[in-house]
Amino acid sequence: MLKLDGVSKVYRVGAFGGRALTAVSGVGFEVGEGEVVSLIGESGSGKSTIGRMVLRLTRVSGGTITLDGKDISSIRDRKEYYRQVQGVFQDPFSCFNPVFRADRVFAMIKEQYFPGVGAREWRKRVEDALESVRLDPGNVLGKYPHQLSGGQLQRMLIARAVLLDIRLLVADEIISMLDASTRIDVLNLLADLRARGLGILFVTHDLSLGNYVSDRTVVLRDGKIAEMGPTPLVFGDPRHPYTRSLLAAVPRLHTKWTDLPAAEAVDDLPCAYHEAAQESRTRPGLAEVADGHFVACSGGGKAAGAALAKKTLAKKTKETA
Amino acid sequence: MRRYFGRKLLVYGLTFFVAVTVNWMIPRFMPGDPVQSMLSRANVAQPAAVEAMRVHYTAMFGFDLPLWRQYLNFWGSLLRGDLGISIWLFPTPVTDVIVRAVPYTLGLLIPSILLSWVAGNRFGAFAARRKWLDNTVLPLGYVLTATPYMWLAILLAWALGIIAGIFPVAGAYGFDLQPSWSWEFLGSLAQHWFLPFASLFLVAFGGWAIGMRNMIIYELEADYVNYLRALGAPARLVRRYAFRNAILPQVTGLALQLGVLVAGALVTEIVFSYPGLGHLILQAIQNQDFFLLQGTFLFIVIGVLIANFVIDVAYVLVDPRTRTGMGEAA
Amino acid sequence: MALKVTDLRVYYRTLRGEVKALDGVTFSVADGEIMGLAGESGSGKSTLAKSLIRLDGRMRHAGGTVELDGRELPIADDRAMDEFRFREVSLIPQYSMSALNPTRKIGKMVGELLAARGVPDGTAELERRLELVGLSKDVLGRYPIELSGGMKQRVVMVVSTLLDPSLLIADEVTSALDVSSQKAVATTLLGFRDHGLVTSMMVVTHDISLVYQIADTILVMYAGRLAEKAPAEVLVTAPRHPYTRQLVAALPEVGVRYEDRRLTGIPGNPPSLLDPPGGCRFRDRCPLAFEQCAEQPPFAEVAPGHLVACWKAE
Amino acid sequence: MRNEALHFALRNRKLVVGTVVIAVFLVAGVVGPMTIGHKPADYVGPAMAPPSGEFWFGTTTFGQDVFAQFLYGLRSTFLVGVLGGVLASVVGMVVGFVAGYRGGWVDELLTMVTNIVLVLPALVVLLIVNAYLGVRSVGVQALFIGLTSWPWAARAIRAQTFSLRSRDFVDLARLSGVRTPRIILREIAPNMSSYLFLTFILLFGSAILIAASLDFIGLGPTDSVSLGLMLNNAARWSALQLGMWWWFVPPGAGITAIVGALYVMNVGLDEVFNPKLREM
Amino acid sequence: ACSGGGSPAPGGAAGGAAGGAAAPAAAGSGGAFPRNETLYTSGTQWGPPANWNPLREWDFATGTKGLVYETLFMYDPNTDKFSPWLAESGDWTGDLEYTLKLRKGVTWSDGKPFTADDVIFTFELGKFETVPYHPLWSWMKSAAKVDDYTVKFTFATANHQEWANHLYSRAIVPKHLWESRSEDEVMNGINEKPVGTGPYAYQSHDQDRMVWVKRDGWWATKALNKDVKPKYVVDIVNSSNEVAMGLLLQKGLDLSVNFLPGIANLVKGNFGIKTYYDQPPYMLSANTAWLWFNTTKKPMDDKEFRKAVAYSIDTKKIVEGVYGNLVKASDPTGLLPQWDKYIDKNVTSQTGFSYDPDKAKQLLADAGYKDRNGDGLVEAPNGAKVSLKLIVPAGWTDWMEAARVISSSAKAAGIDIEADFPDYNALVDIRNTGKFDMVINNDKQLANTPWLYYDYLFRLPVQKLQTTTNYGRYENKRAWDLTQQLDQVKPEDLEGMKKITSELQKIQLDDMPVIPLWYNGLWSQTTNSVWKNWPSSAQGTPKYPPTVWRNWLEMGGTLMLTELQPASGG
Ligand SMILES: Nc1ncnc2c1ncn2[C@@H]1O[C@H](COP(=O)(O)OP(=O)(O)OP(=O)(O)O)[C@@H](O)[C@H]1O
Ligand SMILES: Nc1ncnc2c1ncn2[C@@H]1O[C@H](COP(=O)(O)OP(=O)(O)OP(=O)(O)O)[C@@H](O)[C@H]1O
Ligand SMILES: [Mg+2]
Ligand SMILES: [Mg+2]
Repeated sequence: MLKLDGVSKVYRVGAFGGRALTAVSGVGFEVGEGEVVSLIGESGSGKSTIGRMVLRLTRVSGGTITLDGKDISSIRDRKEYYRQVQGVFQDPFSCFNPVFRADRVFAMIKEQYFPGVGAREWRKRVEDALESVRLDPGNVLGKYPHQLSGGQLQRMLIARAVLLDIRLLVADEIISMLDASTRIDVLNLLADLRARGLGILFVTHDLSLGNYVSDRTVVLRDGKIAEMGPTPLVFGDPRHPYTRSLLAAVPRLHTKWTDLPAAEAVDDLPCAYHEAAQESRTRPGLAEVADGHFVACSGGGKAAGAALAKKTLAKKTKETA
Repeated sequence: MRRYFGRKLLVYGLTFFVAVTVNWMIPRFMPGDPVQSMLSRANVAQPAAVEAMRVHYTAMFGFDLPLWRQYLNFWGSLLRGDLGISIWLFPTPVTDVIVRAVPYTLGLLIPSILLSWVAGNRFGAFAARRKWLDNTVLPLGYVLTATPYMWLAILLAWALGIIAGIFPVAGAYGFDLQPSWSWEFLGSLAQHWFLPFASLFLVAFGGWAIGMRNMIIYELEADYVNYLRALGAPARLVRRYAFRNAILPQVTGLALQLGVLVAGALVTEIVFSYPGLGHLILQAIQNQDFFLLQGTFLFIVIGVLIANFVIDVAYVLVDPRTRTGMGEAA
Repeated sequence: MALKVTDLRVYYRTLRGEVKALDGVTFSVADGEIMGLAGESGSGKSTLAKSLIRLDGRMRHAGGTVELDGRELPIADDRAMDEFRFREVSLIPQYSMSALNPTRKIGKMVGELLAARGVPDGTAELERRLELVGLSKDVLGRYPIELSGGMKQRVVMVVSTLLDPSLLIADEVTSALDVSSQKAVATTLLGFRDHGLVTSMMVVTHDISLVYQIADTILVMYAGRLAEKAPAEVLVTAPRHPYTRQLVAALPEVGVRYEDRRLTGIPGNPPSLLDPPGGCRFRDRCPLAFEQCAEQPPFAEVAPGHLVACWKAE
Repeated sequence: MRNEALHFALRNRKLVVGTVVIAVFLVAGVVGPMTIGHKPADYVGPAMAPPSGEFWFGTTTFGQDVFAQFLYGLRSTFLVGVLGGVLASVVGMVVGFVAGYRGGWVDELLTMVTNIVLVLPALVVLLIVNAYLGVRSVGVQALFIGLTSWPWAARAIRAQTFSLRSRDFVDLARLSGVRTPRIILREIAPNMSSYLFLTFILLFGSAILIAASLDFIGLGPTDSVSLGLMLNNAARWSALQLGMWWWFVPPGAGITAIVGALYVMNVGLDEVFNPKLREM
Repeated sequence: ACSGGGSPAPGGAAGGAAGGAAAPAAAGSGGAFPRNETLYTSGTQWGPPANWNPLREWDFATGTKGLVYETLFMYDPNTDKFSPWLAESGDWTGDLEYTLKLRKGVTWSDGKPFTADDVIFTFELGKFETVPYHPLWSWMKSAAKVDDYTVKFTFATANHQEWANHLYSRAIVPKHLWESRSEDEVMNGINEKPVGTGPYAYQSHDQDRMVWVKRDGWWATKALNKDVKPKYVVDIVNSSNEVAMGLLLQKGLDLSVNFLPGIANLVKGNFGIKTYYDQPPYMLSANTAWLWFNTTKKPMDDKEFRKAVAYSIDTKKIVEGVYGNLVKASDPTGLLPQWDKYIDKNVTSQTGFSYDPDKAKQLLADAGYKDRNGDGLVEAPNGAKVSLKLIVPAGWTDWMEAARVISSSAKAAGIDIEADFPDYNALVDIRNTGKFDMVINNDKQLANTPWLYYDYLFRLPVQKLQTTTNYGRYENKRAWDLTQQLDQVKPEDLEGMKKITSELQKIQLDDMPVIPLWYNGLWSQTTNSVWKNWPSSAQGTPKYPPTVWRNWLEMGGTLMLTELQPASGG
C-alpha cells in the first residue's frame, strides 16, 4: 500500500544555515494493508522525519513515497490524502489546542470531511469510536485537554483517526509519555485496529514495545536502514551489530545487563552484507539474508565491521543522543 | 556564514533601496511646488521678477525634468555622494547641512539610548521580584514611559531652566562662546546638552526598566535557575545569570526601538532648540525641501539599518542558542 | 541510616484547594542504597524528590520530618536548606536538557557555581569526573547548546555529584532517552555509587525494568502515598501490593508478542488528590478490594526490607 | 481555566487600577463632551482665567474652556489610540502570522517589508496622506499611525507563531484538512490571545504617544481637538511661561495617565494570564 | 565631543580675513563674547545661516543688509523722511533723469574706496533676469558715471514712488569683488566673506547663531558721528516663539522680534520686558492682514456679497480675543497708521465699513441672498448653496484662531464660511493658481509709499499664476491705471498723491475686492538688563523701528544700534 523508495531528507542547520544535515538517506520499505511496521532506532536516527514525510508535513528531498503506486506529492487534494492516511504524534498534550475543549479534534474532522452528517448521527459515531478505544464518552467529551490524562488524550487521537476510516496510521512514539499500564492499553488498541485491516507505521525507540505489536521491523541508524525484516527474524536473529547492541541495551525484567554476554562477543560478528551472496543484494545497500530479512553493511569487510561496531559502542557510552 | 551574510546583506540592500525610493517619492507627491513657496516667502514684489526666478530655480533643481529622469539623476548623484542642494537653506549643499547637524543629534541620541538602555536594564533587573521596589518605584517607570517626550521636555525646561535657572533652555552651547577645547566651552556644551538628554533618557529609561523587569521575572522561572537554586547557588549568582539571559531580547528590542527614539529626539530637539537633525527635518517638511528631506531620511535610514544589522549579527554571536538555528532546505 | 522520612506531607496550593500530592509518607534509605521510586504518573514521585531539596513557591510543607545522616533537614526553610543543598542532598533534575545556563560556557558556569559555594578550585576534580563518564574535558569550553542531550545529561550528573552528596536524587533522568543512552546513563549512576561519589541515591522513574537494572530497592507510590517498598528482585518477582502486581504485569518482555500473550493495563483512573477519598486510595481499581479497604492500611513490613500498604498483603 | 483568570484578574491590583483609570477617562471622553454646552473652541469665558468652579481647568489665552477641550481631546485621543491600535494590530498580526507560519521566502519578503516600514520615518507617511487629503483628521492620523507602527508587533507575533507552528496541534489541524488561513485564525491565534491583547494594548498606548508627538510638531489634525494639539497650542502660546499651567499640564498629564494606565494594565494582564507570574 | 571639533562653516575663525581690519578680539578663536559688549537678538532667522548674499533678500543671514551691506539712503517710516546714507544727496535733475551724489571717504571693509562704479555695478546687476530688481530695467534706461562720486540715472518712465523705494532698498555691493561673478554666482552664491561698507563684519556662525563683530573705521563714525555700541551682535536662530520667550525670560536675549503671544502680560508684570508702547497695541504696526476674495468664483464675484462679509467680521474680537490687543484693527482702507495722511476721511466716512451684523444681513437680503432651507445660512439668489472656505496655513495659530472668529461671526450673519487649514505649501499652490475661496495674506510690509499697497491690490494683467499680487484676480482697469499714475507722482507731492489715493480708496471700498482686517505689529520686545535706550513711545527715547527684521535695518534698525547704551556705567 505505502511504499518508500530511496527517500532522503536534507536539513539546513548551523548558525547561519550553512551546514547540510542528512536526516534520512535512501530509505526504502513498504507498509502493507493490515500490517504493522515498526521503525526503531536511537534518537535522531530520522524516524520522526520519515513519519512526517509520509504525512506530508515535511517535504521530501529525494526519492519518492507512493500510496497505491501514486506519488503522494502529486496528490493535489491533501484532504483526499488525509482521508486515507493519518497520524498520531508522540506528545498527546501538545496535540490538543489548550484553549479549546479536547473534542474539538472531532469537530474539525466533521467540518472538513463530514459536513453533511447530522449532529445526532455524528455524536453517535464519535461515541462509537471512543468506545472502540475503550474510553467512556461521558467522561472525556466536553473536557479541556488539561483535565484529561495523557493516556486518555492519546486514545482520543486514535479515535479521531478511526473516525475517518483510514487505511494507514503513522504512530510516532505514541507511548513514550505514558506509564506502563496505559501503554499496554494503547498498544492493544493498535493491535485491534490492525486486525481490521489498518496499516500502521509504528515509530518507537522502545524495542520491547516494537516487538510486541509489529509484523515487520525497520532498524534505522543515522538515517539509513541498518536492518529490516519480519519482527521475529530481526529480534530473534539480529544480523547487524547495531541491532544487536540496541537489543543488548534494552532493560529487561529478571535479567540484569550485567548478566548478559559481554559486548565483545557482538564485535566478532562478520559483516552480514558482505558475507551474503552477490545476488541477494536485491536492494541498494541491503542484502537479503533470509526471506524478507535485509541487512546493511556494518562497515566494510569483517574486520572493519567489527572495529566499527566496537567504535559505535564506545561512542555510545561516550556520547549519546 | 558567508551564505548567511550574503543573504542578510542582500536583504538589507533591498530594504535600503526600497526605503530610499519611497523617501524620494513621498515629497514629490505633496501638493504645492517648493520653488513657488520659496519665492512666496521671498516676498519679491514684481510678478515678472518672480516668474523669471521661478523658471530659473525650477530648472536648477531639475523639477522640469520628467519624474523618471529625476529619479535616475537622484540615484546617480547619490552614488557620487551628492545629496543635492537644500532649497530651504539655499545654496548650502544638503551634505553640509547634515554634517553640521549630525554631531549634535548623535551626541544626544547615542548617550541617551545607550545610557537609558544600560541603566534601565540594571534598574529593572534590580527591581524585579523585590516587592517593595516593584510596588513603589516601578510605577514611576510606567509613568515615565507613558510621558509624551515634549511634555516632559517643556516641563523640565521650564522648571529647571526658567524657574530654577540652572540650565539653559536653548542652543547647543552658550551663545557667548565659540567652539574651542576650553573647559568653559566643554562645560557649556554639557550644560546645554543635559536637559534634552535628560528628557530623552528618562522616557526611555522607564521603558527599558519595565521591559527588563518582566524579562527577568520570566527568566527567574527558567529551568536552569531552578537547577542552580536546587544546588544552593546564592541569589546573586542566579540574578546575574538571569540578567545576562534577559538582556538578549532587550538587545533586539533596542534595534526595534531605534526608530522611535529618533523620532523622540526630533521632538526634543525642537523643544530645546537644539541644533540637530530634528529641527532640520521639521523645517524641511514645512519648506518642502525635497533634497534636505531626502538627505536627512537617508541618514536616518542608513543609521537605523546599520544599527539593526550590527545588532542582528551581534545577537547571533552573543547568544550561542541562535547558532544552531534550524531551517528547512528548500 | 542515611535518609529517614517520617510522615511527610507536602501540599500544592491551588485555587480550588490544596492538592495533597504527598500525604504522609514514611520510609528510609540506607547508606549505599540505591532506591528506585516508581509509580503512575501523578502519584507524587517528583513532589517527593523536590521536597527533599527545594520546595517551589506553590508547595507547602504540611507536616512530617526529613532526617539526613541524623540531622534534620529544614525543608520548609529555603535559606537554611542552602547549606545542605549540593553538599548533602543533590539533584539531577528531570529537565537536564535545559538545566544549564544556555549563555554560559559550561566550565565557567560550574566554576562560578563552585566559587559561590565556597569551593574555589574544583576544576581538576571536575575534569577527572568528566572522564569518568566518558566526556573529554573540552566540553567545559562549550556552550550547552553544542552538546547532545546525552552529553548534557551526563554533564549535569557530574555537576550535581561534584561535592559528594550523601543523597542524590535523580528525577526521570532517562525517560527522554533512547535505549542505548538509557543504559549508559543508568550505568553511570551505578558507577557513582560504586566509586563512592554519593552515599545513597533515589532514582525516580516510571520505567520499572530500567530501575530494576540498577536499584537495590524499589519504592512504589500511588496517589500521594506509598504502596510498596522491597528489594528490587523481590519487587519484580514477587510483588505483594495489587497495584504493583498489575504494574509489573503490564510490562512487556523483550520477545513477548501481541499474538503470543496479550498484556493488560490497569483499568480506571487514580483518584483526585484535591480531595482524596479516605482509606486505601487504590480501592476503586483494586480487584481484591473489600470492606476493610475503607480504612487506610499501614505501610507495614511483611518481610525483612519489604514494606506494603495493603490489608491483603501477607 | 476561564474563571481562574477572572479570579486572578480581580485580585491583581495593577490590572484593577489600570482598568479603573482607563474607564474613568474613557467615560469622561465619551460622555463628558455631551455634558458641556459649548464647543471646545468657543470663546466662553474670560481670557487666561485660572481654574475655578465655573471653568474647572481654567481658560486659555482666548477664553476657551480648557476642561471642555480636555474632554473633547480625550475623545479624539482615545479614538486615535483605538483606531491606530486596531489597525496596527491587524496589520502586525497578519504580517506576523503569515511570515511566521509560512516561513521561507514569504517570511523573508515580509521581514523585508517590516524592516522598510521600521526604518521609514513615520512622518513621511503622514506627508503623503496629508498631500492626498489636504485636511488632516483624527481618523487620518490614526490610519497612518496604524500603518506605520506595526513592525515590532509583527516581529513579535512572528516569533510566537514560529514556535507555535511546530506544535503538534497545528500539524493535526493540517492532517484534518484545514486550510492555512483557518489554521492561523482558529488554532494559532487563540493560543496567543492574551499575547495579542497585550500587543494591542501596547500599540494603543504608542499610537496615543505618536499622535501627541505629531500634534506637537504641527502635523496634528486640522479639524478637531486632541490632547496633543492642546499641548501644542499651550506651548505655542507660551502657557507655562505666562503662568497658565492649567492649560499646559492637563493634556500632558492626561496622556501620561492613559498610556501609563495602559502599560500597568498590560503588566497586570501578563501576570493574570501567565501562571508563572502570578503571586500566590 | 559632539561639536567641539565641528568648526563652524567656511568662515570659522577667519572673521579677520572676511573683514580685513575686523574682529581683533575674536582673532584668537574660542574667545567669549563679553556679555556687556554683546547684543543678543532673535526672531528673524528660522534656520542655520545659509548665505550672506545681499541680493537674496529673503534668506540671507540677518544683518547681511544693514550691518554689512548698506543702502544709499535710509528711510524712516515714522517721520516719512529719507536720510542720505551712502549717498550724500540725490535729485531729479530732469523729468527722466536722476542724479546721485555719493558720500566721500567711505571704504569697503577690505580697505578699497566706495565709488560710483560700485553703485552703477549694483544697479546693473539687475540686468540679470533672475535678480529680483530686474523689472527696474524695464523703465530705467541707464546708470552712468559722471565722476567717481556722481551717478546719473536716466529713465524711460519716471516711476518716482518706485524709484524712491529702490533708493533705500538696494544694498550696494563692491564691484571689485563681484564683477567677475557669473549670473549664477551673483544670485546663488553664498558670498561667504561678505565685504561691505557697514559697521559690522562676519565673525562666525553655527547651526543656531550668527555672530557679527563691529569693525573699525566705519565711515559713519566720522561722517555722522554715529557709532554702533554693541561690539558683537549675536543673532540666535529660532526654533519656536516659545523658546524665544524662554530666552527672553532668562535674560539671554536683548531683543526678540518674534511674535510672542501673551507678551502683554509680561510687559505689565514685573519681568523687565518692554515693548514700543507700554499699552495696547504695544507694537508699532508693520503690515496689514487682508482677507482676499477669489473674485472669479461665485458668489465672491458679487461685490454686495463681499461687502456683507466685510460687515459681518467682528474684528474687535480678533484684536482682543486672539491677540490680546497686541494688534490694532485696520482702517477700512487698510493703509497703515504711518500712511494715515493718504486716507481720504470723506471717502471712508461714507463708504467705510465696520462690524455690523445687521447691516450685513441687510446687504445680503437686498442682494437676494436668502435662507431658503431654514438652516440659518443664506443661499445664493439662484438658490445655490453658499459654502465657502477661508484658508490660512496650518500651524499659524494666531491666524487660525482669527479665521475661526471670522467663520463664526460670518455664520452669525448667515454666511457659511468655514475655516480651513492646509499646509503652507499647499496653500501657496491653491492661492497662486486661484483655486481658493478666501485667503488671508499680509505679504506687503510698511514702506515709503502706499503705491506698493495699491500695486498689491490692483495689479494687472491677471496671470495664470498670481504669485505676489492681486491674489483675488480682481480686474479693474481703472484702478490699475490709477495705481500706475500714482507711481509717477513725486513723493514730495502729497496733494497729487492724495488725489489719486482718494479715488483708489473709493473704488476699493465700493468694490471691496479685499477686506483689511488688522495691522500686524512690528513684533519687538526688549530687555534692559544689558542695553538700554531702546526705541519706545516714551519721551526722550529713539523712535526708530526697534527691529532687526530683514529689510528693516535700512528703515532705521541700524540707527537703533547707534542709540543703544550699556545698561551699567552709561
Ligand atoms: N526541522 C529540522 N531542521 C533541522 N534538522 C532537523 C529538523 N528536524 C529534525 N532534524 C534533525 O534530523 C535528524 C533526525 O531527526 P528525527 O526527529 O527524525 O529523529 P528521531 O529518530 O525521530 O529522533 P527521536 O527519537 O528523538 O524522536 C536529527 O538529527 C534532527 O536534529
Ligand atoms: N504546581 C502544582 N500545582 C498543583 N498541583 C500540582 C502541581 N504540581 C504537581 N501537582 C499535582 O501533584 C500530584 C503529584 O505530582 P508529581 O509531579 O509529583 O507526580 P509524578 O509522580 O512525578 O508524575 P510524573 O510521572 O508524571 O512526573 C499530581 O496529581 C499533580 O497533578
Ligand atoms: Mg514527575
Ligand atoms: Mg439655508
